[in-house]
Amino acid sequence: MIYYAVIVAILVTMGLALARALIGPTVYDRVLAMNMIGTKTVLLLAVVAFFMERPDFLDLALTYALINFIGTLAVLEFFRVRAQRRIAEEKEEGQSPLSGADAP
Amino acid sequence: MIVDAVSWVLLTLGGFSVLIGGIGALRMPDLYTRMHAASVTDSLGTMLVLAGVILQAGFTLAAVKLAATLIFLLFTSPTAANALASAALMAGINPGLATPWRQEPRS
Amino acid sequence: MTVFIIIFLLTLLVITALAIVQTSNLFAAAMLAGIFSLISAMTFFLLDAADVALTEAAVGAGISTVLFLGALALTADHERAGTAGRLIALVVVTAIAAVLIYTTFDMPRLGDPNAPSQLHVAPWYLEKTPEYIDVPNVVTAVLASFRGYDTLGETFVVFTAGIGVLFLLGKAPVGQPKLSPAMTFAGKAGLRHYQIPRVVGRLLIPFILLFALYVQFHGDYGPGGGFQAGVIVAASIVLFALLEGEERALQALPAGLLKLLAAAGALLYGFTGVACMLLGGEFLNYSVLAHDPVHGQHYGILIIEAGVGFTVTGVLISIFHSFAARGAK
Amino acid sequence: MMDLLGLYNYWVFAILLMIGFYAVTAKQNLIKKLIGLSIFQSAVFLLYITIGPVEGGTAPIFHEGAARQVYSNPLPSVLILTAIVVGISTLALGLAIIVRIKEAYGSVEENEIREIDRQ
Repeated sequence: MIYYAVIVAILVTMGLALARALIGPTVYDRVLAMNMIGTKTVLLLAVVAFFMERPDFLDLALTYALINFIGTLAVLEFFRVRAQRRIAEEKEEGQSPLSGADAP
Repeated sequence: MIVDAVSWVLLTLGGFSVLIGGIGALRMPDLYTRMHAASVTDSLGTMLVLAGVILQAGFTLAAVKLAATLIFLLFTSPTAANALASAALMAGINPGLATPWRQEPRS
Repeated sequence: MTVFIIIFLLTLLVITALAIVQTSNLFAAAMLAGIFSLISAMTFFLLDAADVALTEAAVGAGISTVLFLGALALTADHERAGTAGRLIALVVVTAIAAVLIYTTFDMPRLGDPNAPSQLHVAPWYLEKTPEYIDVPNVVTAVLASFRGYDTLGETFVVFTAGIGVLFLLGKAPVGQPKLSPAMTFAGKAGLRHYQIPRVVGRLLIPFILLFALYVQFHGDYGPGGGFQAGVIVAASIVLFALLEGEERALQALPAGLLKLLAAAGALLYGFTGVACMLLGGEFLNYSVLAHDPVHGQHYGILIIEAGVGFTVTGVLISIFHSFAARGAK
Repeated sequence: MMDLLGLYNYWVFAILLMIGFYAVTAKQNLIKKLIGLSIFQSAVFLLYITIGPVEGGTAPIFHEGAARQVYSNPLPSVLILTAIVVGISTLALGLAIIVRIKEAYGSVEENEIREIDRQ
C-alpha cells in the first residue's frame, strides 16, 4: 500500500521535472530536469523492483546510479570548450581590430 | 513490526520530500534556487526512500545492492549538480538577485 | 497498477518526443533525448524486459548524450532553417497515424496469454532452456545459443559501423585550420581543473569497471551480458577521457589496441563457431565443446559473450575518440 | 474500458513512429533528422517489447521461490537488446557523416547544402 503512495509521488515529480524541461527557459534548466528525472528513475526502479517482487533486478538502479552523471560532465565539458573558443575569438579580434570587424 | 512501521514512516517522508522538491523545481524563480529545490529530491528524498526500502528488504543481497545504489547516488548527484552550476556560471547565467558576474573557463 | 504506471510513462514519452521535434535548440533536443531514453528504459522494465531496460540504461546514460554533445561541438547547436513542406508532411503523417491506430483494434491486448506470439516459439524456449542450456536467464540463452547466428550478425554490424566511423573521421580534415587541443571536446586537459568532478569521477571509475565485469559474467543468472557490459566499460573510459583529457585516455588505451579489441571480439565469436564445426557439431552448436553438452553450452555462451563485450567496448571507445579528436590532429 | 487500455501501447507506438517520421521528412537540419530517426527506432522497440509480457507473468529469468511461475516472452527482449547497441553504433555513423558534411559545406541545413550543390 505504502508503495503505491511512493510510486505516485515519484511519478508526479517526474511529470513536474518534465514540465521544467519543456519550459526551460535556459538550457541548464533542461539539464537540471534531466538529472532530476535520472534520480527519480533510480528511485522508481528500486521501489518497483520490490513492488513486482523481483528484487534481483536492482542492477538497473545501480547502473543508473553509477553512470548517469557522465552526461552532466559532458555538458560541463561542452560549455568549457565553447567558452574557450569564444575567448580565442575575442583575443583574435582584439589583436587586429580592423580585420576582426570586417570578418563575417 | 517496528521495522515495518519505521520503514513506512521513512517511505512516507521520502515520498513527501520527493514531491516537495519537484514542486520547488517547477516554482522557484531562477536556475540556482531551482537547483537547490532539486537537491531536496536528489539527496534527502533518495536517502529516505532507499532507507525505507532497505528496511523492507531485511538482511538480503537486495539490501546490499540498495545500499550501494544509495552510496553511489550520494556521490554522483551532488557532483552532477556541481558540474551543472559550474557550466551555468561559466556561461554567465546570474542568480536572480546578484550583480552580474562571469567565471572564466579553466582550460 | 503496473498498467497505469506504463500509461503515465508512455504519455510522458509522447510529450517528450513532441518537444524534441518542436525545439530549434539542438542542445535542448539532446537533453530531451536523454530524458526520452530514461523514460523508455523505465517503460521497458515495467513491460517485463529487464535485459532491454539495462541496455537502454547503459546506452542512454553513458554513451548517447556524450556522442551527441561531441557531434554538436563539431557542427552547430541551433537549427537555422525551419521546416520545408510542413503542411504536406503533417497531412501524410496524420493520415498514416490514423491508419496505424485503426489497425491496432485487431491487435491482441497487452498481456494477452493467447496472443499468437505467446503460443508458438516462446513456450518452446521457456521449456527447453533448462534442459539444453540450464541457465536461469532465458534471454541470454536465446541470445547466445538458440539465436547465436543472429547475434553474430549484430556483432559484425556493430563492428562495421565502427569501421565506418573510423573511415569517415580517422583522417585529419583537409584545408581546415587546426584547432588547439584545448578547444576540442575532451581534448588535451578535459575537466582536469575542475576538482570536484575529477576526484569523485576517479573514485568511481574502478567501481564502474567492477560493475561492468559483474554484468558481463552474471549475464547467465540475471539481466546482463556482453552488450551491456561493453557499453558500461566504454562509459567508464569516456568518463576518464572527460576528466583527464582525451590524450591521457589514449595513453592508457591506445587507439591501435582498441581496434584490435574490436576485431578480436568479432573474430573470437566467429572462430568459436568454426571450432564447434571442427569438433563435429554444427556452426555455433556449443554442445560439442565439452564432454557434457550442457557444460559445452555454458563454455560457448561465456566465450561468445566475452567476444561481444570486446567488440562493443572497442567500437564505442574508438567512436568516442574519433569525435573528440576531430579538428585537432 | 480496460479492453481499450490494452491498446494504449500500440497507439503510443503509432504516434511516436509518426513523430519520428515527421522529423525525418520535414526538418531541414540533418542532426534533427537523425534524432527523429532515433525516435522512430524507439517506437519500433516499443512495439516489439509490447508483444512480450503475459498477464500475471514476470521477466523471463528463472528464480527460486517465485510466487508466480508464468514468464513473459523472451524473444522480443533478445531482438531489441541487440538492436539498441546496433542503433547507437549506426547513430554514431550518421553523426560522423554529418560532421564530414559540415566540414565540406560549412552547414548542416539541407536547403543550404542543396543551394551550394546547385552553384
